[in-house]
Amino acid sequence: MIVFQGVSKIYPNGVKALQGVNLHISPGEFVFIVGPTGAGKSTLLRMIYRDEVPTRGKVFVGSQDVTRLPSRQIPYLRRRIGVVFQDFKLLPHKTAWENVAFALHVTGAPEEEIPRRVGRALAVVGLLDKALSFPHQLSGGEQQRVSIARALVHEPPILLADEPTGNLDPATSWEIIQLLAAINRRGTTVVVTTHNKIIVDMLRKRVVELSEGMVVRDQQHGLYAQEG
Amino acid sequence: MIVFQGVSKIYPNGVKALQGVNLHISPGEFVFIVGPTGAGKSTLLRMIYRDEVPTRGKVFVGSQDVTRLPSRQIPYLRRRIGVVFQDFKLLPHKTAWENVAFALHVTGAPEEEIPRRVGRALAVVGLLDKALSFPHQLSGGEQQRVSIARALVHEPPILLADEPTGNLDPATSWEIIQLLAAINRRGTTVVVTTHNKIIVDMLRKRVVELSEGMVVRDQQHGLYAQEG
Amino acid sequence: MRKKARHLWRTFWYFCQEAWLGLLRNGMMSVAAVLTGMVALLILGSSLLLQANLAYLADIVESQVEIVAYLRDGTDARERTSLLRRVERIPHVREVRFVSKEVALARLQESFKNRVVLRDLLDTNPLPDSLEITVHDPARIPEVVQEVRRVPGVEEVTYGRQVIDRLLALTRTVRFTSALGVALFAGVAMVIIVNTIHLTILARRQEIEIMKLVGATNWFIRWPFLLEGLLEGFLAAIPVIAFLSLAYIVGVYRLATVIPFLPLLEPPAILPRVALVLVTTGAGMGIGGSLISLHRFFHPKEPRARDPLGRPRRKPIHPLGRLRVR
Amino acid sequence: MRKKARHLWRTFWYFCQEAWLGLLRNGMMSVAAVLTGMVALLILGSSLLLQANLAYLADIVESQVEIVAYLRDGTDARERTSLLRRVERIPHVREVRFVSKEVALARLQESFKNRVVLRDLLDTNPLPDSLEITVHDPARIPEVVQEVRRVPGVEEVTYGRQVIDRLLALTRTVRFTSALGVALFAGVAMVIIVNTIHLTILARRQEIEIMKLVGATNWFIRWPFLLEGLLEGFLAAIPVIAFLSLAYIVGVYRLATVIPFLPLLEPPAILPRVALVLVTTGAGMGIGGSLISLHRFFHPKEPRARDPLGRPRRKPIHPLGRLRVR
Ligand SMILES: Nc1ncnc2c1ncn2[C@@H]1O[C@H](COP(=O)(O)OP(=O)(O)OP(=O)(O)O)[C@@H](O)[C@H]1O
Ligand SMILES: Nc1ncnc2c1ncn2[C@@H]1O[C@H](COP(=O)(O)OP(=O)(O)OP(=O)(O)O)[C@@H](O)[C@H]1O
Ligand SMILES: [Mg+2]
Ligand SMILES: [Mg+2]
Repeated sequence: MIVFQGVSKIYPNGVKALQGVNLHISPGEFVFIVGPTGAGKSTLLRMIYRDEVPTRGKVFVGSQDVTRLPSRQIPYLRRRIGVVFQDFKLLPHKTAWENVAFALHVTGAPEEEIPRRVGRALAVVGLLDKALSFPHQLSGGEQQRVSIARALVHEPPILLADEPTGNLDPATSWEIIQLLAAINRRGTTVVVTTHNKIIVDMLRKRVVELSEGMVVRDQQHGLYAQEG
Repeated sequence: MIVFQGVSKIYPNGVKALQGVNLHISPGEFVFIVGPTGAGKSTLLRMIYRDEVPTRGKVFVGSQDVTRLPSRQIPYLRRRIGVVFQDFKLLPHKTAWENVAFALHVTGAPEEEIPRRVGRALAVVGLLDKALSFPHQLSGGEQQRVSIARALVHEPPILLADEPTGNLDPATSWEIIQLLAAINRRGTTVVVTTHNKIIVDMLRKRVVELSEGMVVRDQQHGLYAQEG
Repeated sequence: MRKKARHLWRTFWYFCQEAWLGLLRNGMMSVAAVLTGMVALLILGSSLLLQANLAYLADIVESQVEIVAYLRDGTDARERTSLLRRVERIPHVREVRFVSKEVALARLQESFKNRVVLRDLLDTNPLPDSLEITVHDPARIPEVVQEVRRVPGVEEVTYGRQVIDRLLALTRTVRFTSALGVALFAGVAMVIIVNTIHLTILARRQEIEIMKLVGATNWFIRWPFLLEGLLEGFLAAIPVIAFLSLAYIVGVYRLATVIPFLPLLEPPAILPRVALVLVTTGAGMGIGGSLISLHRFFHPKEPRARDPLGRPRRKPIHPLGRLRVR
Repeated sequence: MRKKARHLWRTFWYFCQEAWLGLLRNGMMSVAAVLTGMVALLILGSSLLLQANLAYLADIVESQVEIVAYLRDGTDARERTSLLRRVERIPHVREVRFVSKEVALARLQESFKNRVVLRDLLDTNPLPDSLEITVHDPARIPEVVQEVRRVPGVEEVTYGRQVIDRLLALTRTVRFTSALGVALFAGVAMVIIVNTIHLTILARRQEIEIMKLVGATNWFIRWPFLLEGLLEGFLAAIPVIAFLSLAYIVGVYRLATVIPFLPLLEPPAILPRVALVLVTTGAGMGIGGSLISLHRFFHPKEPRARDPLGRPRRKPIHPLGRLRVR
């Protein structure tokens, strides 16, 4: 469960990125966040994994108010939230397997559990056969799958994706969104920001539209743009 | 005039980015380069402004073989080619005006000519009224216009754009492409790589499709994907 | 429990490897940090050795401070006795000992051990008879000296105060100038370490960003850098300790043969202490440098919100690339 | 033409501003570079002064090398004449001069000017009569000395060779140890400068990338960094020159009053030369550091195409962020 209660964010330079946002995302939902550039979509996601704190308002993840989280607790919050980026953020010298395992190593997961968990995450994204490839040996879509596997390896209840298809061609984009939908069907809450009209219009999931930091539309089975 | 003669590019890691590409772009043309990720689109553009040299083959810009260009000459080649990037590449501490003027300063343009030339470039992109704004005070589309103005300030005969709309919403993307088309109508050769199906299909300009480093389609008034 | 220990050990081992890699990656810069650190520690170590010995010398001299009254040549036994009585009656005097010229020569001979045989060199004994006077309170020495001077038959009076004062002044000078040198070079070494670590952090920026994103704790991220600084500190301290120990042992041996009566601290009495100080200082420099660097990286200064011309400006990307993920 | 000059001047001014900004941006690191550079130049400068004076001393001594034969006490005038004849007949001897004990004393008195009056101190003249013998070829001195020793009436023979040899050996030692010190600290200073400039380059990476993209020439991009290094070199050299000049002038003055017959180079004769060497070395260190740094940045090493396990790997992003635009 993700809840925004009257959240505003004013950056130190005076930019009002979010203004009085109220939002309730239930466990297991699939939500698109859309809106023009600078509408505050990325800012909204960053609040969830505590990369930014709101200037006003509260953000709950589960029953926890993340705006009040002591900074020592942030890593544990992040292990419950998988994040996928537009630019993949893979380490170029590590294989797909190592890139996923890295997320477990650095959180101090027990060594003997790692192979099983990495294997499962790669299986979910359908990349077990490319486990030993380096990023440059993978197509853009495959690289994005690796980064999704990494986001999933802690088996988080929540998956956030900030423009995961911005650098991909239409076919590959579609493939990635299908994957996110499949992950969602297994019970994971998925929040995706995107500019990709075609995809939003095809999927007809819940759409939250931001404009100048405000929620201007929150629609079940919505389209990229307001109908009519 | 841009000519590729049997150009192949194999990166030091063995990746074959381009294979036997032949291409002829006449002065004043507008060309879309499309293709899946990793097809070699960016590599192709980089050859034109000599950021990469082909492993085999020749690349002509005007009547000059840029693969044979001594490195002292590269800056002068680049002053004849404007380049626009997906991520704008603007300096955050400089105003729109200063960002454009910077390109003249660092190429040693005569001080007294700079205001006139910067003014003209900003006028072309329709941003004279925002000349004193900093990048963060501009929308994504406006920032991309500044970077186009900077690419135009040397009044180059050629303008290259590598996914100039990748981070923009559909409305803004359309606006940028319209601008590029307008610049093209004034006589500048424009080459644009993109994944944006909607835009390519609307404009119906020449489309060159790459796949695995090879030109698989070169079509006047083409669509994003092969018809039929 | 055993599993937990193995896990901790593996993690520690991972940190060490990362630290070592960081050190190698920065190559020349690490060498510069270690070399400058060595200069700082070398100054610190030699000054500590010098100071300790000067203090030891001053101590010994002070404990032995006594007034020596040289007697006029040819004083006979009776004169001598009355003289002794008179001196003994002077206030504050604790003890008076008579040292005949023969005893004085024998003592001098003893201090040369057998390297020089004085009797072969000297036909006559040039030393005078003397009285050695101790007092209850060293502060009273000047008064007593005044009195002793007035006793007939006393030719000259000396006492060790000046020597001590000069020794103490010398110790102060050594301490001051060396502190200056140590501070200078330790400062430079720290600055270099700060920047070495900074370069390591920059080189791993991407990795660190991902680590933070996937939920690694801050300390997990920091440890390798702290160890890298620590390692540089140790690498500076160890050769300095080895060099100074050797030099001190050889030096003490040589000096003892040349100036036999100079009291010097035995190597085992001073070297372990100096080594400890050097290792601690080296480690402190290293860890301090790392901490400063880590602090600068994890808590970059908020840039001014306006540019030099007073126009508002965007929160800039930190010039050395701060992480966007906090 | 005038316009062109103004344009050049503006460009140069722009470079200087950028260099200065770079220096400030790196704050502590620049200070470290300058301080270490100062240590290197201080060692270099003092060693140059010492060497020049030792060489000067050796020169003077060498030009004056002559054999002095001290005569047995109480040689009378006739013996003296025959003695002189005999010595004159020894091969290679050019000239023989007789110096009476009175003349010797007068000469000694003269070297003290009027600060010490020898006649007041000495009851008798302790100096012997002597012969001063010059030879045609300094290399023959040992042979001649052998011969002179055999002449009856000659008590002792000395000559300056040993002094010169010792002076030259000393000069060599000074040169060697100081070269070591200079090399060490200049090396460290260079490494720090390399990395200071590197940090500046990194901080401006974005700007440099754009400059290259819009067609700035490489030299236009490089100049500010070269100037930054040069500035660091100058900032190290200038205080060292000031300090050494002052110290030398005062030192020469003091030494001249204490050891009046010691030949020392006059400050105006040596200081300009040393200052020139120091400025050149400082500038060299600075520019050298910048060039290395620029070279590393503009021509990053091609990474190995395979990773440690022999698997092919992607051309990695240079750890310190190489530019993609060439
Ligand atoms: N760290 C920051 N400091 C200051 N202002 C910021 C910062 N990050 C974002 N902003 C500003 O806040 C506003 C919202 O930014 P945000 O990145 O959330 O928009 P977005 O909807 O994700 O846009 P896009 O579609 O371009 O990614 C913008 O005006 C942006 O310039
Ligand atoms: N500097 C490089 N070193 C090694 N391989 C590279 C380099 N740059 C690109 N490649 C590889 O060359 C191939 C073509 O890359 P290029 O960037 O030209 O593709 P693209 O068509 O622009 O893809 P995208 O749509 O994702 O931008 C890819 O497989 C890529 O991994
Ligand atoms: Mg965004
Ligand atoms: Mg590309």
